[in-house]
Amino acid sequence: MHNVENSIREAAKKLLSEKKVDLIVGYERGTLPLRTTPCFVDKAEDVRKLVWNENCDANLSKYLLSRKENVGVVAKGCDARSIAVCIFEKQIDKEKVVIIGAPCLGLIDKKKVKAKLDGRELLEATIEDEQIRLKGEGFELVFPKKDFICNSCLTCRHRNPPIYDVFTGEKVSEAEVDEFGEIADLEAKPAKERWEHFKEELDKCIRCYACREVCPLCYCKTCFVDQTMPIWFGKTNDLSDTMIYHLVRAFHVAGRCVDCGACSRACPMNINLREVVKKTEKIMKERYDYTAGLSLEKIPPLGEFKIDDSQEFIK
Amino acid sequence: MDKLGSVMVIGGGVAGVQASLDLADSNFKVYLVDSLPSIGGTMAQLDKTFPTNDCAMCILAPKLVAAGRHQNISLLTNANLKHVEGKAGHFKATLTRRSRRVDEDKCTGCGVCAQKCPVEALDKFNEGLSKGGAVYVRYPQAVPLIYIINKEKCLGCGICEEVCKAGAIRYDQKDEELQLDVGSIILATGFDEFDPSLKTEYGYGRHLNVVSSIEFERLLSASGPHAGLVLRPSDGDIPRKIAFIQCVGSRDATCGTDYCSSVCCMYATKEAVIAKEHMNQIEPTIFLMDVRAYGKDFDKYIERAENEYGVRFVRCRVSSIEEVPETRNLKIKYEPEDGKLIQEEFNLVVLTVGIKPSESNKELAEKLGVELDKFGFFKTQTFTPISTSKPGIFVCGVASSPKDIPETVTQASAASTGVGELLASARGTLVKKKEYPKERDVRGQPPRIGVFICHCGINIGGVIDVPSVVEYAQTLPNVVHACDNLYTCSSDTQEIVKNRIQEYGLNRVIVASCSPRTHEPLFQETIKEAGLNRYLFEMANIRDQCSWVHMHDHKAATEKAKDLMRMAVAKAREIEPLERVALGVTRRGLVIGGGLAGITAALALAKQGFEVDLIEKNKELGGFLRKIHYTLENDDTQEYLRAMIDNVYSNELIKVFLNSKVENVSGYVGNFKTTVTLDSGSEVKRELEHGIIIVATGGEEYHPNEYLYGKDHRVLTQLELENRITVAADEKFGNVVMIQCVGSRNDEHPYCSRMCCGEAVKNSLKVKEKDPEANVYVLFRDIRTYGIMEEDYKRAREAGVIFIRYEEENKPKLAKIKSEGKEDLQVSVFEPIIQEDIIIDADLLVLSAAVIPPQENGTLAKMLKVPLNEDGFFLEAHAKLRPVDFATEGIFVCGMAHSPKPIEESISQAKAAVSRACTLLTKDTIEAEGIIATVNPNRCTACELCMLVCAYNAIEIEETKRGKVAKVNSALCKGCGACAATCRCSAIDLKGFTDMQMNLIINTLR
Amino acid sequence: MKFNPKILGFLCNWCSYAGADLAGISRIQYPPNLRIIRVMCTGRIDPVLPLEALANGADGVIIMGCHPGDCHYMTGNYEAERKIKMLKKLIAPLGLAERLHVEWVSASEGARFAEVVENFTNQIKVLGPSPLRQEKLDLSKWEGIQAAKEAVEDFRLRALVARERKIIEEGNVYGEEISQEEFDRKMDDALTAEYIRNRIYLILEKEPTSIKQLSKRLNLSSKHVLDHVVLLRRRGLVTVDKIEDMTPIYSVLKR
Amino acid sequence: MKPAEKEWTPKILAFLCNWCSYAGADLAGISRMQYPPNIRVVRVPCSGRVNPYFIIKALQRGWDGVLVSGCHPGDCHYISGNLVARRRFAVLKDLLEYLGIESGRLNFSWVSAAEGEKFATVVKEVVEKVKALGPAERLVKR
Repeated sequence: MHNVENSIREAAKKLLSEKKVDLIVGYERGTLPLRTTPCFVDKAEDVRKLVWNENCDANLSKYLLSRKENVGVVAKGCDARSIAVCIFEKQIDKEKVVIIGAPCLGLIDKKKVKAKLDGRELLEATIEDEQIRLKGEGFELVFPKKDFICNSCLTCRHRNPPIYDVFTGEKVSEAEVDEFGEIADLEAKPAKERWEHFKEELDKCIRCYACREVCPLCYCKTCFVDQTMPIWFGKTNDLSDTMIYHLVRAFHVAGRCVDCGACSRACPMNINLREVVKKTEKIMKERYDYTAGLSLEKIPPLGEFKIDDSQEFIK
Repeated sequence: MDKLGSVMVIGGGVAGVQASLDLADSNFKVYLVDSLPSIGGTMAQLDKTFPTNDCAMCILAPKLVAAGRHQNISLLTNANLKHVEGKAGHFKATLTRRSRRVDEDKCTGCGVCAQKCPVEALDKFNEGLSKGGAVYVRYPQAVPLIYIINKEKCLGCGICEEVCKAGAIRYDQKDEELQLDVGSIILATGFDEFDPSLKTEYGYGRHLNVVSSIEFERLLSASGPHAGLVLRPSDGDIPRKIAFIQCVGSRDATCGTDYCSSVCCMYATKEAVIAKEHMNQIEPTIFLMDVRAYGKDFDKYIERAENEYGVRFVRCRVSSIEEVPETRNLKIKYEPEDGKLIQEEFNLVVLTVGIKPSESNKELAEKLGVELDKFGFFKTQTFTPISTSKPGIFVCGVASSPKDIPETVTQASAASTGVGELLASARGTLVKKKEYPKERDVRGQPPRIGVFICHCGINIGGVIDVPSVVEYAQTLPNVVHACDNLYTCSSDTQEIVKNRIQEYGLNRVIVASCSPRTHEPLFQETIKEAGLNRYLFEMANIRDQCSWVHMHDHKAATEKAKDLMRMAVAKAREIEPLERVALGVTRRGLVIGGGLAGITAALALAKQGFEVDLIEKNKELGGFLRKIHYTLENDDTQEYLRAMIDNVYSNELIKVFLNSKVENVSGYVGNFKTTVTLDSGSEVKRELEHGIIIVATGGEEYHPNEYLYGKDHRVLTQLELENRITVAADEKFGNVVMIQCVGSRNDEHPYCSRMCCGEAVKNSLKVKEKDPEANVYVLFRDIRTYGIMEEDYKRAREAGVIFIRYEEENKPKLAKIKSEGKEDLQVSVFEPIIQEDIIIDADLLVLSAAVIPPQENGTLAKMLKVPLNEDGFFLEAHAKLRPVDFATEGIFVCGMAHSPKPIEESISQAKAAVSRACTLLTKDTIEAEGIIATVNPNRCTACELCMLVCAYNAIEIEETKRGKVAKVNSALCKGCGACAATCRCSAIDLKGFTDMQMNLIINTLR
Repeated sequence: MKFNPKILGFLCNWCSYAGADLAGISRIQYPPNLRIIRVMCTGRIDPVLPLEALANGADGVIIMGCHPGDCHYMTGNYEAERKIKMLKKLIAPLGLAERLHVEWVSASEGARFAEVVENFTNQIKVLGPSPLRQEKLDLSKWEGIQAAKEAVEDFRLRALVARERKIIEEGNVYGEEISQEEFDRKMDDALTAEYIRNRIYLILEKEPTSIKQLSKRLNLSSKHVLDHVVLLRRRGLVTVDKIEDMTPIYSVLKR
Repeated sequence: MKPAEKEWTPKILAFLCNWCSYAGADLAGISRMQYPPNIRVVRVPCSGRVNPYFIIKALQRGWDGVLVSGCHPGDCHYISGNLVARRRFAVLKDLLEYLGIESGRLNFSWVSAAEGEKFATVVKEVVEKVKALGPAERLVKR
């Protein structure tokens, strides 16, 4: 991992000193354990700030939207994919961005960590040899790292960025995982039970829009829930309005969502939002054999059609 | 004598309608004459069309409606030509309009008369498979929608008069005579179907379950007698095994129909496929001689029929059909190629009837003084495929020879160009522009809605409680006036509507009556006459979709009518006047490609007074045609070409750019800008401005890799042979072996090159003519000498040319055999009838090489933003009805750029492209649609998704002060709204069907 | 048990009813099987009414009105005559035609009235009990009479019969003469067609049925049945219920 | 009769494309084919115009069912509007069903201008399906 970090710094340094970019967007250590924050480096000497670890969880593509200067960006598999989507959608200028791709080792899910701490404050955390050591006032716990990996990473098949300009470190092998296994049980349930499930889950929503703000693909100037003339759907936390908000958001990211998991991580009410958007990924895969963010040229499913597309639902 | 700017088109089928529309759209006055009471011809009877399986009525109806309400077209239905005198430029025609016994001005088409008529007559439109009244319309969507009394069947009971609230029945109406002065005449008389009872051996008329293919077409149709179920006549069962017998009345000297009807192989296959789609258990078998799938994308269709649908093709002539008395099944005896006689039982037999010249042709020919060919089609020549023997009289479609719909439509447009060339000086002299009062600006004013609710005689009023709906409408917001009318569409009510608009200061009008599809334009016209923008109008369909479909539940129907009223008011409150933007037109054309099609197009444009830039990539004009020296009719093609080229160079309006290619194209319909690079030593760039583009990039002869071509001087292509025949004085040919489909119908070029069969027949005849001792062998897969060419095929056989069929998987083989110090060419081919290899020593091996699209098509297509098909030819907007248009307005295609084709078809297409272009070039401005998409730049993120879903390339991204935003080109937008529904940001909306309006409609639920 | 026919009579107020009264005043005896309904004029007798009576098990129905030319309302009896002629044609295939009868009896013909009743009663006695009697209902005939009723309920037959006299006597709307034979041909076509269509409808109403089964039930060729079904589908009365093997099974849509 | 006892009849909102399905509905009328009166038609130029919002809003507003009908593939008056829409509808339908909305409330069909009978049949089937489901509840905003 350290060699990845070093090569990120080297690549960043090179780009900055050769004036290929004006700015590097990457991660720096956070003030709390298991945290990093996005950082912006515009001087070659500052590249030491850049870190690379299992806590680099923010999807930095959000920071590239409508940027005017030339930017180098540190990107995991999912980040690079959402960048690719944004490039296709002309929200990021391909000519102005240099993707410093790095292999992802899987992110630590702070919510999973928190659950193990039973309310105790975490003061220090170290990750070594696939183990995570958590220290605090009067306790020290050791767990296998895999217990804390984000669900989105557990089903990830693109840990190596499929699109990049510079690749740092060595490519990791991609896991053969059941991409959509997470929602299989839910799908198998009768409609009524699914309804009850989502009702319960989404009823928790307080309409803070953290999911939207963090999503690299939510770049509309005016979100549909904020629109007037007409007001299609209410902004209340009436269950119907909330359900529809999440439904439409899922529809809007259909064929674009790369399952970076940012929405779920951002949700203060701990709603498993991935459960909603994951379905869109599955629909795209099954109906149109499409996975978002793997190409800069391929037209996403909702932008094209085939004469023999599936239409079993049409009479 | 002055020329007249008016035209009489005889025949209201798809050919006549297309010709009329093109002429009317390019400022000629048109009289469209049909002997039937409504237009639509045979195509209206068809279920679906090959090779796209489009619903015929869905694609035809809009054209019929357009013709029906075109300001420059007068429909003269139920009329026959009586007498004509005069000559090109000014004909005087006398017509007889047979009485309908219905007042055309008063009939609203509501159909109560037919509902109540106590007499039943066979429905001819359904080929007698169902019944209608003695007062009827041919088909529900008939244009004009005016009823007619069949006097033969009518009892004269008087009921229709009693029930007709519009007072339209006129029992005493007489036939009337009509005089027309027209500058030109177009014959589009279509065809008759061959009467299958003449082929007695097939038992049509004796065996119930033997039907003609046109009857079967109706059986298949969703609007046919069985509403889309395929049922056999004897007992109403679905026939499991269906036999199609091809060439009934085609390629048959015994019936005097030596020609090929050109369409039957395809339409029978289509019928088989559709039957299969209706019911998968159906097993269709087609008995045929050759599979004549010579058209664009036809072979693919046949392959799908065979492999995906399981349609069985059996090559043979059927010898007899016998009925099994108990089951009424049919036993067919046939002899397939291997010679074993087989008997097979079928549940239904379809006789694929051929095309016969229209019965009326003879009489017309006499009255008009034009010549017919020996079959009774109007006679034309290779280089003038749309001209009859008499100047000023043109012909199109099947009236001149059997052809399918796209070619018919092509010829119709081409005929319109023929007229345009003749009458260019008189264009626009006989069309009147309607004047309207100045539009009242209602923007910003609160809606004042007027509601007019129609009883439609008893059609609505008999089911729905109209007064209560009126009362209800009065309670709805912004409704300031609501009333009911007996017939809202009658001319007196139109006056009432106009008066009420003034009286109540109405600024939105709602009519609750029938379908906007038929009546919206009428009411829009009315409010326009009253000074309102035509879009300030909304309809509630309380008849077709309410009273007629809930006839027995008056209460629910009334409730529904009120709901529909509320929905209409909700929308009307939000409707705004829309503008049809007028766009300027550069009255100049650009033709890309200087072959036959390009030259023809350029000359046709110039003859109508338009300047043309003609771009040719080579150093001289002529293209593919330079290599063709004669035709089957022995025309001298080179002489023709020389004359045409001379005409081009001597025409001041045409500018020729040789050694040139298109570098860049920008702009849109009416306003294109093209950069052309001239390679004359040093490169020069020229900027050209023009209103339309015609793509005529032609085709090329495939350079075979097969059969030692290029490696042995005795192996030639057909074109090379042709050259040799022309150059050589008296050559001895010896054994000439021709191999068909070299480079065609294979994996690399899966299509048929269409012209090679004709070429082979032509050249074999020529070889035989030059050297009667020569032996000519033609090795073929299917002989596709469609149409009148079939005769030449017969002529070749009679001249001793030997035709041997080979199977695709068993292609002929070529070997070099050493003997006496030289190498002989030896061709071996497996003959499927005798099931043996035949070996022929060849002195000449002639390859019928494919026609392939030029490489540059790809780049040009990208520049023009128009599509190519899988084979690399340009793909037209619609395979059937828009054969020379692209979806992108203002760009047209013709000749071999579209697909391989013989000379006369290229000429027709070129002229057709010009006709389509003239509908634009003859205008000072083009009116854009009012209902178009519009962008809210504050919301647009320029993600380009809308561009991906737009089928018309009508959206582009524009750099503005606020950054990039999408922009809709109102000249190109057709108003489908796909972009609006796709945009995540709701940054695009569709005028006339806005999000606001839709939202309000949805909110009307109570 | 001895057959005691039930006969229903529709008598016009001005002639026949008065004739019946006269028979009574004159104490002329006649069989007691007749039940009389007084109507103002035979023209008032809706074609459905006699059929309704038969359907309800009446062994005979007799209509009596004024002699030609005597009608109190000028032409009511002429209209009645044609209607009854139509009805007789309609029910002839059911063997019921002889159970329906028209006679002209004037106010002064008391004796004739008794004679007519006597004759008709005897005629019915010979015919025996109606196959539509509750106790021995012939199902196919019952279906037939229902179909006949539906047929005359409908516009088409009524419209034709209502105009028959005018057309025959005064010519049609084109001023052409139409012979009785010519008119009858059209009328007969309509009668047969409407009758069969209603039979088909009633059969299908009970249970979904195929063309071939219908053809057996109605003893008609499948081709004919199919033609009628096509029309019924066009009228929106019949639809395809399902397809069994390769045979469509039809069912009704509610009227 | 108390409102609660009043017999519930479903209300179904139908978006029909102008060129095929609306024409098919007209043909059903011209042919006098009878179908249940529960449907309210909104004419749109093309099935491609139908924004998912229309459908979702209808469900939220309390329409018991929605029908969207357009031209058969290949017949679209606007070349490919229906084909673009088909994907949109597939995704929307899958998603709504996944959330637990009864599938019978969302209906799609291709009806050509010649298929009057098919239109009537489609309406009948949709009405029956929705009747079986009862009044809309899920997603309805009260």
